Amino acid sequence: MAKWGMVIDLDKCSACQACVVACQAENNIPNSNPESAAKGRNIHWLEMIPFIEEEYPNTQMKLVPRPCMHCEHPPCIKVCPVGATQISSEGIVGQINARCIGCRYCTAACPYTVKSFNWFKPQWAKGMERALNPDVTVRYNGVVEKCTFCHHRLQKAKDKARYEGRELGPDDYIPACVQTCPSEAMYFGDLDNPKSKVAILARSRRAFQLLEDLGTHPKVIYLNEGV
Amino acid sequence: MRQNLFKTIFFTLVCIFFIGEGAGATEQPIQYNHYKHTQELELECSMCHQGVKDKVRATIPSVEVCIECHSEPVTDSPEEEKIREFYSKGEEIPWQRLFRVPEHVFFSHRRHVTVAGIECENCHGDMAKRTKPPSKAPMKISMNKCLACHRKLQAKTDCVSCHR
Amino acid sequence: MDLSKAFEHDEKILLKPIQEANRNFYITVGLLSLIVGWGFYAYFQQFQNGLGVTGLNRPVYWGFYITNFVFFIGISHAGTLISAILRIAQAEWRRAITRSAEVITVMVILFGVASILMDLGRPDRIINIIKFGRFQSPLLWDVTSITIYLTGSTVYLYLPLIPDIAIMRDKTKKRKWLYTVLALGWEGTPKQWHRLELAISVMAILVIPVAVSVHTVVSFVFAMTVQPMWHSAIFGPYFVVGAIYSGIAALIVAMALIRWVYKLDDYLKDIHFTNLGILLFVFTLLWTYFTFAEYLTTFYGAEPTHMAVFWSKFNGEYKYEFWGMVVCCLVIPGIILSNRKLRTIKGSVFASLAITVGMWLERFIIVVPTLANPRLPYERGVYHPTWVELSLLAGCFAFFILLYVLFTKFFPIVSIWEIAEGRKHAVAEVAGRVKTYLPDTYGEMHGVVVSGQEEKTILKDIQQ
Amino acid sequence: MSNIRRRDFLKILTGASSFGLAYSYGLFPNIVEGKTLAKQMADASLRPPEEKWVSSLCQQCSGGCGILVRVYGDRAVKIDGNPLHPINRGKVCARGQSGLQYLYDPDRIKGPMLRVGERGSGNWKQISWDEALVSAGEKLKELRKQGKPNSVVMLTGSQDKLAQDVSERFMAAYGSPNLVHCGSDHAATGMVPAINMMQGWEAGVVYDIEASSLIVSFNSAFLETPWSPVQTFQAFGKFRRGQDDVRGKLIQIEPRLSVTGAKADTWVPIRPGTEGVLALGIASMLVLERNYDEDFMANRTFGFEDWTDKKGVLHPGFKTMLIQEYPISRVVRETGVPRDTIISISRDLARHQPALVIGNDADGVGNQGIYNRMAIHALNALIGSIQKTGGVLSRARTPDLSFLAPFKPDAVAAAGLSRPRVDGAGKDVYSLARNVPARLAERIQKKQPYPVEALLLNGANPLFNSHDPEQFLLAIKRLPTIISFSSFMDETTQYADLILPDSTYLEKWQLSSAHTLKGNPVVSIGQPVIDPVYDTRDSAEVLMSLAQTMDKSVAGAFPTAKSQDLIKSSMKTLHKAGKGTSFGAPLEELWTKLLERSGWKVRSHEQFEKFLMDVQGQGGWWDPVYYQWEWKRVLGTPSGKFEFYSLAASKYIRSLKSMEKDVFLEKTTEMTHLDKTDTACMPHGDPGVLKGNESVYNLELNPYSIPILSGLSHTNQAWLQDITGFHVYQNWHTWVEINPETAHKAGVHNGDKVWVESLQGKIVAKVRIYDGVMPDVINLPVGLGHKTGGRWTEGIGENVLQILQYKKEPFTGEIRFTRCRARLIKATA
Repeated sequence: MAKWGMVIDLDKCSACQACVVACQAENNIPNSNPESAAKGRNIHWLEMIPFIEEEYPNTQMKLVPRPCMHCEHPPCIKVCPVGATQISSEGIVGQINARCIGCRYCTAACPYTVKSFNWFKPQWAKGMERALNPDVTVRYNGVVEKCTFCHHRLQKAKDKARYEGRELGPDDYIPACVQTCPSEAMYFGDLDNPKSKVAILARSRRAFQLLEDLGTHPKVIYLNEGV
Repeated sequence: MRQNLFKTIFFTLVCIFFIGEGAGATEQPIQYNHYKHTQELELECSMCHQGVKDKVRATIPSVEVCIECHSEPVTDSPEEEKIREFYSKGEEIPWQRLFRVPEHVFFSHRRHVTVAGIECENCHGDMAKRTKPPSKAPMKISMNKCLACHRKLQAKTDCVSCHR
Repeated sequence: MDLSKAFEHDEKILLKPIQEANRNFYITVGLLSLIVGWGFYAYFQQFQNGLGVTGLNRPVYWGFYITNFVFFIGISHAGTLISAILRIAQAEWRRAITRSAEVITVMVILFGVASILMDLGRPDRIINIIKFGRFQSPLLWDVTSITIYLTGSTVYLYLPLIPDIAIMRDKTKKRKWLYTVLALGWEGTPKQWHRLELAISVMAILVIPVAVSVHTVVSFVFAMTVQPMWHSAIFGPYFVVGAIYSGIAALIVAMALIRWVYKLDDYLKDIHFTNLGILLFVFTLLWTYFTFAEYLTTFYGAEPTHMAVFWSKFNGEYKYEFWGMVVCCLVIPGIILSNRKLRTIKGSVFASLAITVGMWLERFIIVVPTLANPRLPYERGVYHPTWVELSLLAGCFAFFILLYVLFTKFFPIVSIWEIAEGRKHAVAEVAGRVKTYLPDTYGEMHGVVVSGQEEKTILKDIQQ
Repeated sequence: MSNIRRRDFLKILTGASSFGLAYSYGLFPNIVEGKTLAKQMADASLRPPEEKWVSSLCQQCSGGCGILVRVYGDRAVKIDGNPLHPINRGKVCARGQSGLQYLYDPDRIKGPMLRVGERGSGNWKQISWDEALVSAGEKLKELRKQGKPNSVVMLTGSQDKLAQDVSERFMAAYGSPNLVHCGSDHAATGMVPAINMMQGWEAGVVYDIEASSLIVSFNSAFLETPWSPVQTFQAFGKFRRGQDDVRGKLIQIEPRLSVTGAKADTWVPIRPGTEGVLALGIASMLVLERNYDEDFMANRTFGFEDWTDKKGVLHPGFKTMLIQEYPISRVVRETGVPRDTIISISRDLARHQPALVIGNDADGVGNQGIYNRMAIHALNALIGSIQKTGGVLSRARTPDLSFLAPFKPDAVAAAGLSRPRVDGAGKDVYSLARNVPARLAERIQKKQPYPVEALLLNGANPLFNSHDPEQFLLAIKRLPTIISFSSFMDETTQYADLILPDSTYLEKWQLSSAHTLKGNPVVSIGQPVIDPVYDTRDSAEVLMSLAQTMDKSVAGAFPTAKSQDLIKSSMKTLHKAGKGTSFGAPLEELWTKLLERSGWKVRSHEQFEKFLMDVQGQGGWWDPVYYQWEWKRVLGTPSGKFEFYSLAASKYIRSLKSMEKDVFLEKTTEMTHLDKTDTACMPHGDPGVLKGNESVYNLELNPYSIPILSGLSHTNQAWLQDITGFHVYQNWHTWVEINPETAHKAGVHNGDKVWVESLQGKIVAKVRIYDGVMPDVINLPVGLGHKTGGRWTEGIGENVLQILQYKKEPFTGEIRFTRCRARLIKATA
């Protein structure tokens, strides 16, 4: 069984945020506005996070694109009282927002703060709903949502592959962020297949994970900057 | 006195229940006879529901599909005439959908019908044998039913396999 | 014959609040209802528009509601636990206070549960907890545990009420049908008494582990995550101690109010306040010990993510709340309760009020700063409650007080039969019990029978 | 009794059922699941709509990326890159992704509109296209009849090649010389004039980032405001990890730690505006340590060593100047960069080959003048990176794309065209300039050289981005006619009399000509992806239909009014050129070069129809063959060499009248050993303007473009507004980046609102304490502060350009905004 994972090469990443916008466009994430932004309520499944280290003049800024880590041991899943967030046998941590009761325990338990909550009913300005992706649900008021590695693409890819009577190829399924990444800093694939590009890169000595010591075993692996 | 109160409440609830149910009944624009088409004429389901085998969605036939056979009267049923009426007006027949999975469910017909070889009856009940359009889906589709079958056939039961 | 007169007197005094209602009562109820109504309006706003009307945000996903939840569940330990412990310990001074304590428990749990409901983004889907409940989630432990506790406490409140309800059925004219139904055909036969006492003692024993579990489980909601300053092993006992601490404080305040409003000075005496005051002081020290242990561990470990939370409490965004908590929970009660001269009714009520506020702040300080300082970099410390949250806080408190007030109008807030029982049997029983504590007396050793009168004298000597 | 009971019963029944109904009919609209949207999608599922991917062209900036748009029924639902396109190879940047928000923007102008009431009052009447075209046509015809077609001025902004060419042809046929390109005053040309001075090549250069092993970037946020974002990012990825065993090293020299700085290996903070001095300091180190490319100096450069002109006057060489004027001590003092850093950068440049020195980007707020840029570019020559793989490559010529045969203007037009331009470009002091939009306001007001009667706004918005919007407003307020083609109610369009809204790029045909970072020419075709969302029309087609209503000679210039036809004929011209191929078709570079050298024309497609089909379907044409050593083309200077001493500049200065010359030289920086005329022809440190009382205005203001919004013609896109200042957690508002030390001195805290005041004015900004800025310098982002234009841009932030100082560039008369002195005042309430 495949274990889907992502490798992000920070050395190649130019922090252009194409992935961030691609994610918004692909997954029907509602627009933010000045009010929601001021209150810290913007929804981003994928965000560019600045880690600023050291003081002037030795300032170092590390810019890290941060999707859901799709942990192998996700802290969010253990705490959900209704099973609205679960990990699939292929390692994708999904959010079933039709079942979610909006208690926000998972958001509070996630050490990476990747989950978002719909504080209001998501709104689209008149006419803008035409840009909605027909493959992805529009969420409701009061539920939690999160990065799903664009698993609707997996559903479609698998459907197509099965129908055509073949195995899922390595390029059949990639999330929107990886597809758009201009500097090709993001890789996506099967971590369980030792020959896959991601698996090879994940063994690199530059590889690290966010908050590794928590034992969450993220399936998003970063490659550090530098030689 | 108190007994009456309980009776009232009970009655009200029953009323609401039925009103609610009544609203769900669907009236089709044409009294389509599935039995005649599928059993007597032995037509394939996919002849009209053209997506069944190779598309994600089965699709409800458009008027062009009907008119292929019914451009000239085949029977003396007054219902048949309606097809040509719609066609001549250039309108689609306003069929009402009975089977509907919620928006957050990904369901592919080709995967179930072609790849897994599931019979139509498993989900659609005796639809093919109905002589009149039913007012409700002959079989209710629920997640439990999906799961029961998936477990039986040892198919995936991951939430994200179907939910999007 | 003295006794029966005393009984009559007791009944007259204790039933008075039920039979009479003056203008002040209606004003109070009216005012409280207004606040409650406002609270309902606020909730309606939230229900209709979504949780966005609150000040919550990302990453501070939990705020006032969860604070209130923890706080109210904490207060609920006032009643059942204390009364059960006192009952089991056969502390005779309990008789006048158990009822008021148990009522607090039942009423306040309702608001604990309500706070959780208010916090839900989709309250209409609450049934999912039953349909799809997963026992892996600490939140479901909470649901289970609180439900059991609520049921247990209600039964535990109801059982000792039965004889009193029977008295009201027999003595009052108002709402006779209600009391008839509720009295469950109580006749006061020895068999019934025997069964009642058995039931009460069984419940008293059962309820203690449930009560402890409830707050332990509440703490688990936080401790089971890996978040800085939540992921702590002592959170269970820490929360239980805090709960009892705030519970006793709430009880003292409630008792003082009852005593003042219904003029029950003869029933709720100084000794009750003194005893509870001493108990409160013990818990002040216990709470301080736990708090110290908790913060020292964090400080000494000095993990950066933990320290971010630590400093935001000590010296950052939440310093006023933190130091307010220290003043309210440690300094004020410490000074007042450790000093015999200050440990008067007024003093202990003041200390209790401070503790109530302080413990609310403590809950806030546990919930919010951790969320406001996540492990990954974020814009930090931005949580300001809106009018909706404040209204709902006020509404909850008002509703709680309202229910409490109404309870006192329907049922005697001091147990009539327990007082009577105390008058009838307790003195002798205690004397007998005390005797068993002592080394065998000369008389017994030598087969001399001590008369009842002599026994009393001995007892007096001992007491002095 | 029974009566009462019945009534009770009815009451309860009505009450309960009405609640039930109310609930289901949406008394609680927000708790009932997103019905309308869900329904929209479900309805489509009865018979799911056709789904297809349509290739088109991204026009969010001028980078020229090819896109594929997912079209679901009649809706465009996703934009992705066209994998065959040689510029972006299947990738798109954030701006490109956000194109759908541009297309479906609810605040677009939804149909032609006629002003009713006062100018600028915002009262409009919706009219039909027929009425609108008649109304516009009448006015233009009238002016032509009066014999003053030259009184019509058209301002163009960032447009695709098709629209631009149609505009030019229209103006020529109509008879007005006044087609003024004014994308924005500051974003004009970047490095081009400097490179033109030194290399004599106008088409500009590209930086071969991907093959380079060291990049030294001078205040050039090339990862944020690049020339062509996607290919720059792609090249950056390859620069870092794409080469065998080499990891490209990036040194970023800039006053603020930008995103590029954050991605760099070394960030060198420098005093704003002194980049040129540092570049010369590094150059002088290279010279002193003899680390420069001696071969290249000897064979391909002019003015490195001292030289004597025809008259026998001795001129100092670049080498002499460096040693005399830029000793390291001076450089350290002026730039604030430590001595060791300067030495190590110069040795890095010598050690790493190929290396690349990048100057200011095209869309910066222009901290640097032409001399600084020349100084920076001179480094490329010193290390021999001119026209070298991994160095600076000049853009190859794009073949002729003209779509229509040349035409002959009639008498009226010829007379009009012979008049001088309103902005005076191409004459006198502005002889080297093509457009001088900065002079428009003044000249229109003074009615020089003749009064302007009509203004056509075709993609330009001078009321937002010119250096003095107030003057501009005064100038245009009294104009008799203003016609706007804008699709948005921007600041200038507000004052129009007639709006003929343009379609967005996803709704019309376009053509773009761009270059890869290896210098190959690329021509992309954009086709309409969906029918226009609103009642808008392609402005090129509108111009053509306007032309057709006029005199025969004007109408004759446009035999068609369809953009698609023009593209077809344009492709025919391209096909005739017999070079290159459609995207995706293989072409062997070496073999082709061999054939071409022996005079063959290598056509990938013999048949035009097949060519057209492929080019349209795949998204465009390109020529993968690049000739690297065409020195004649690359070095088009009078000397035919790379000029450290610009002979063109010298010629220009000599051509000036003595008064003008004095004025010109007065602005030139004073040097100790160098004569002023010589200085004006050579790269040197140009500190720029820095006015203001130092004791009052105690801070230096360093403006920069917001990466995500730079190059956008329109900023009403919530997705982009949302991620503007992510490095300081700020969006939807103008922020000011302050060093913690400075903030402490000024007594301001994170999130405070402050006034930032300069001599020019003041704006409100939110304080963001940031360790990536020098003490006593504050950074202000440019790009926000629109007054109109839609809900996600109107009143969001402040227009920082308002408080900046500006300077006219020598030679071209361009306006460039510069840093200035400023101070912070706490805003109370």
